[in-house]
Amino acid sequence: MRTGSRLSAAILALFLAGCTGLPAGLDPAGPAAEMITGLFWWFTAICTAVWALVVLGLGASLLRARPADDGASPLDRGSARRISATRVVTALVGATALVLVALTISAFITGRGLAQLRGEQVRTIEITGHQWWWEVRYSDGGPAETLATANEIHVPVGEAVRLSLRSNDVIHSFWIPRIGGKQDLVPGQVNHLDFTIDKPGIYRGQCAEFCGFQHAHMGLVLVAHPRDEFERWFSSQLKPAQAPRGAEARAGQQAFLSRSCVMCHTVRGTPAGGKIAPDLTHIASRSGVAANTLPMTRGALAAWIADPQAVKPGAHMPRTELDSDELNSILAYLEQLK
Amino acid sequence: MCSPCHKVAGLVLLLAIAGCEREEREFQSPPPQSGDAGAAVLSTLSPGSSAPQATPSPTGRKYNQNAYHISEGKRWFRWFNCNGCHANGGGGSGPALMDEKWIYGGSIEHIAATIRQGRPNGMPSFDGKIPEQQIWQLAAYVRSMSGNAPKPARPSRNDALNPGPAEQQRDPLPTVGGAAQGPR
Amino acid sequence: MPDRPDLDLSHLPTAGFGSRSAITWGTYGFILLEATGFALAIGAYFYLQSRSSEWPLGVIPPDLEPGTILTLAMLASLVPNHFIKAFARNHRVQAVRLGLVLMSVVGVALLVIRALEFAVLNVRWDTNAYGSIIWLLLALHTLHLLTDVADTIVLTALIFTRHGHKKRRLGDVEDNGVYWDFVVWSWLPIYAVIYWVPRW
Amino acid sequence: MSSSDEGLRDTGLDSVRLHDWLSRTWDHKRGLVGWFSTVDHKVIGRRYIITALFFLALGGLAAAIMRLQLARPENTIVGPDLYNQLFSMHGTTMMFLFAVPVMEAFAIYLVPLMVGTRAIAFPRLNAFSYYVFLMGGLMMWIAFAFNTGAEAGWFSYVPLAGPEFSPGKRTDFWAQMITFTEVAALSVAVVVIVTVFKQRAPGMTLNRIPLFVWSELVTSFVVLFAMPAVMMASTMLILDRLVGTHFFNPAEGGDALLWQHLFWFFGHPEVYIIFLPATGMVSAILPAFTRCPVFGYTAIVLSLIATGFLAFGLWVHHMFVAGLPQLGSSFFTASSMVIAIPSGIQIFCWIATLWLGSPVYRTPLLFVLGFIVIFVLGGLTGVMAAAVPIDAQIHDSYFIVAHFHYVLVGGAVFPLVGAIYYWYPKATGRMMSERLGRWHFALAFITFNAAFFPMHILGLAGMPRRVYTYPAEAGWSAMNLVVSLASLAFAFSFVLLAWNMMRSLRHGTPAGPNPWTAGTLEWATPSPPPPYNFARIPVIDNVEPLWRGNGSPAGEVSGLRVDARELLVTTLTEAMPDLREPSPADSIWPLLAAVAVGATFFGSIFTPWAVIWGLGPVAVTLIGWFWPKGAPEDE
Repeated sequence: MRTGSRLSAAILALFLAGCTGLPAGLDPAGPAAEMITGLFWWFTAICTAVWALVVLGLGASLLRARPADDGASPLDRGSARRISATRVVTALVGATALVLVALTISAFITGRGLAQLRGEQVRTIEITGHQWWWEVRYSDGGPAETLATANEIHVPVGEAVRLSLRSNDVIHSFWIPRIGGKQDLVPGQVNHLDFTIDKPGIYRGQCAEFCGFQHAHMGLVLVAHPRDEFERWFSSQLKPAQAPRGAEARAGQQAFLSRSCVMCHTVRGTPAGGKIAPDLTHIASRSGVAANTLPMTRGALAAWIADPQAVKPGAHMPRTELDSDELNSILAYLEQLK
Repeated sequence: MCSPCHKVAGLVLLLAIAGCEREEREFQSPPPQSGDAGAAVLSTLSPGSSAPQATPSPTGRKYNQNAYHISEGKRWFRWFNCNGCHANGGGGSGPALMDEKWIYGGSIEHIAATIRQGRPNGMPSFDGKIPEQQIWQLAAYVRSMSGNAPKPARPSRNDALNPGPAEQQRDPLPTVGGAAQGPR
Repeated sequence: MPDRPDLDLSHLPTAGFGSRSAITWGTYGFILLEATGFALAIGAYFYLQSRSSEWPLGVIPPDLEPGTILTLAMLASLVPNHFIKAFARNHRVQAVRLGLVLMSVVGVALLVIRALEFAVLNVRWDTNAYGSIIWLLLALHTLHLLTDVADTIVLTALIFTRHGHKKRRLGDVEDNGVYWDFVVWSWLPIYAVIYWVPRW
Repeated sequence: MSSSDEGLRDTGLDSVRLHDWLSRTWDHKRGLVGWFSTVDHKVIGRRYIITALFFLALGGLAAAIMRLQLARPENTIVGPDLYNQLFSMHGTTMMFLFAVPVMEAFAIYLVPLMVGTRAIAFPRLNAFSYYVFLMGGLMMWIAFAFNTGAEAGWFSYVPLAGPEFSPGKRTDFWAQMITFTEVAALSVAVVVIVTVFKQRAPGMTLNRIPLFVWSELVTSFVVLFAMPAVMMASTMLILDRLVGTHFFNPAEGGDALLWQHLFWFFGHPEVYIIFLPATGMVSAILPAFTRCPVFGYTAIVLSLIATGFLAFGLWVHHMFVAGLPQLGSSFFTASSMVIAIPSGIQIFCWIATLWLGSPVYRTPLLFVLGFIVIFVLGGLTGVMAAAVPIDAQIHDSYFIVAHFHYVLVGGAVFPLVGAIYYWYPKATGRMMSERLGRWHFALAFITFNAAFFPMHILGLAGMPRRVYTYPAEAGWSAMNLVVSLASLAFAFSFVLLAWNMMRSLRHGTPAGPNPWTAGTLEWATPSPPPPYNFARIPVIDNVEPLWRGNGSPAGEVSGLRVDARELLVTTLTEAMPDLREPSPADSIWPLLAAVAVGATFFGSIFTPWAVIWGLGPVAVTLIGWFWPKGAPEDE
């Protein structure tokens, strides 16, 4: 099983030569993804072998030497060899069944293994899917320790994490290939996804279930930190937003609170408390804007705020009629929201 | 060809055009044209039938006919907590929106103006807070609450607790009071 | 110019009853697919029930009287229906005519009772999912009831014309009777689901 | 009832007079009314095939535009609104307006010929089904032209397709198109079943039924049990949208997954509704080009039946990541694995046939060989997808797009194209160009793999389905460009097919009744077949009746009427002659009934009252349809 997997891994790697290493789905970052990847290679090895054998058999049947046509009726053709053909076909069907049994059992074993991975001491993170962004809430530690952010999940390395997945509108699907499988977010029910991450790093994913106009731009990022770094991140995120420093940023805060922004967004520590769009309290600490459609740079942020519909047509963030001073001041303000 | 054929062909064409107008998903409104919104913006702040007649504007017509705009309006209505005062259109501290009475005019231009400018006795002004396109979408939705939008364009029920029949199921009510009827 | 062995079939009859006839198999085919539809609707009912903590959702179950009367009347109609099928097979045209008139009247009466049933469901289709599914079940069956009653009435008219004596028309009478049996028997599980499941 | 003396019989008529009489009785009238009144299964079947191929072209066009858009990252050829409509129209068209109808169309055309009867059972119902199908398909594409195309995918998951998130009438048109095509498909299923059950030529016992006919029979049963599920689902959807029911509204006791259960209870068998007839085509083509009966007839028949049953036990594998209980998923993993066995049996039997026979490499056989290579790969990735842990990774990614295109294009379209090359001479009397056919095959085989194999890797690299664009940083750009170029070339291969079909209509070499010296009954009659199919109904004693010594069936029937449409009805299992039943004459009423039904369905997109208003016209047209007109067939 192992050798076969390695062999087919090598074959597939050849296919991918020229690309930047293995595809994300086959580059596991934790035990769950590792088990899935192992099963994937095992299945791939077996299936590749089966396919090759079938094609070889097909080729052999076409190319085999045939006796000259004896002029007999086609109805009698090959009747002499039919018995041996019956034996071969029966044996092949039996072999197929055995292979399938083996594959089914290995799928069950992996499934059971995945279920056992779930640690007892887990950190639960609530993920709510919205058209077209991800709401992320940490509420394990009671009201004082509750944290809301968006489109970016931070977890400590080596700690069991359980996502509880809900949807606020339509069905979405949570998928970060390198941490393992996906799970749908279905309105009216709560689904769960368990995983642990081994290596610190940044893992990208995006919504996998068609959810409307901006299904293509519903990205999310998972950041795995060492434990202490995570704690630092967490406590800094718990703080309310910084007060604006400098005249421009202060003007920006005023503009933020008097224009459309305030209708939907929350900035903790200010009167802005909209609940229908991402929490912006620490937006400048995040790595992307517009559900990771654009990188977090001043230019990208400006493009997004000035004309969201050009970046994500159909998204629910409207274009606001800001003049350039307002826009610049709002940018200055948001950039301070680390 | 016979004249009934022409009529049928004309009807089909009309249906088709109505279909196009109804189904367009216009994410980005073109910059507002002068005179479009202007006529209604200047309507009076006082209730009564003395309100100036709003000229039916192409903008109003466009929003009024379009299923996507109306459904977006329904979304803003919920998100911006219009329900707080106009509970599901049935009224509370603010007036009911699903009946035929319009204090400040029932045309889409009037409703847009009401949202934009606010009205005495509690209706705040959302000018600058709600962008122009969203105001029109809200206004189109508010009209659809009393059935004043083409039936196929009116929203159906939400995936939520539903207090009563959806906008699509309501019978159109005439607009009474305020200014005369806006474009249908 | 038969140059091959010849199978002379000129003696074969031109119409047959039951499974000998192609039309009956067509009827069976439609019964099968409609029964599947009923089964799926009932499955959807139980699925929705399983997803809800209370059932029926905040309303009282439908009143029993009209539905039960209809059920009994439908079961009773199986008797004349059975005799009509037998008369058709035996080519007793007068008896078939009388029977079909009776079945048409019964059918119309049943439709009237069915209308009353809708009135006592005690829930609207747009109240909640429970209301939606029982309206769907009842409407689905009503569609079949209506179809077969209309079919019976047309057939009654037809059988009083000169076509009434043709063996093929009597075959149609038999197929209509088979379909009526289906309409009655398929009602029983739906009746149980609409009226008795919410009372458990 | 013993012999009746009514009517003129064929006994003793010479072949010229026999042809005259039968033509007069069975041919349809000229002129527009005649054109719309015909119930000839060959005419209807031809229309069905051409219409389905027309929809194939439209669906392919939609795919081509999508691939143009995806050729480069952050492309702006089409926006999300149009892209969503395009992929919804593509999937819907390919499944509902192309694949299922074309497979049924082949049954309509071929099954009566292959079982040796003069007409299909319930020919008016058959004609009706065509018009309903045509109206449903045209309705959806005309709606699309007016910016009202389906936008929630061919699967239309709620709540996205529900009243709140899909405003306007787009999804209503989709849901009602489903009703149209399902009415058509269910009608055809009944028609095919009864034709096979009751109209087989004398001697065609169950174990002499051609495998293609078996496959269409099993398919028809699968249709009977599967299609009601999607009709139920689409009815619920349209009720939710139109009259405010709550089937899928969790806040009022409904459930979003109810849609998925109902849809996939249909949706998975749907795959087999498309695939089983294709296997029948393979089993029909192979003997003709290996000069050897298909190896393992009984095993293949049992495999078809087993597949038909198992098809209903797999639907949950489309919902492995929807959050269902673990235990249920395990069952569906096992059943999804098990269904590989009957497919495997068929593959092995076909390879054994090739091994036993002497292959003649003509275009139809090339497509069958291409089918085996491609389909086995698609089947094996299906086995991978059946494992819950693997599915959790590849579900809704491009890996799945690759998988089902391998299964559906490789498993159904390749045999279908082979079948077109194979039966084209029968339907038109002329051969298609072999040279062009070989070019077509080479191009299609290479570009298909080039277009769809890289999608496996794209999926593993994290590219989800149904995205209208993707960022350049994702690293998917190069492979998407390859996919786009190859898929455009693949689309071009169908232009070759169309060109070949059109050109051969005039310039093809005349075919004669049996150009491939094949063994089944459709080749026992001239090409194209006369309106009455067979001058005399054959009697058979073999599964390949034309492969007896002199190349003709064992015997023939006499004593049937020639002055009225009369069919020979035989018994279910043994196919013993039993009745001489009349077959309905041409009639305009099926068209009128279809128009009435279509208007009702169309109206109910806008108002539930349309159902009530429609009852009258529908009833009138149905009475017109069934009321005897005094024709000899009515007596």
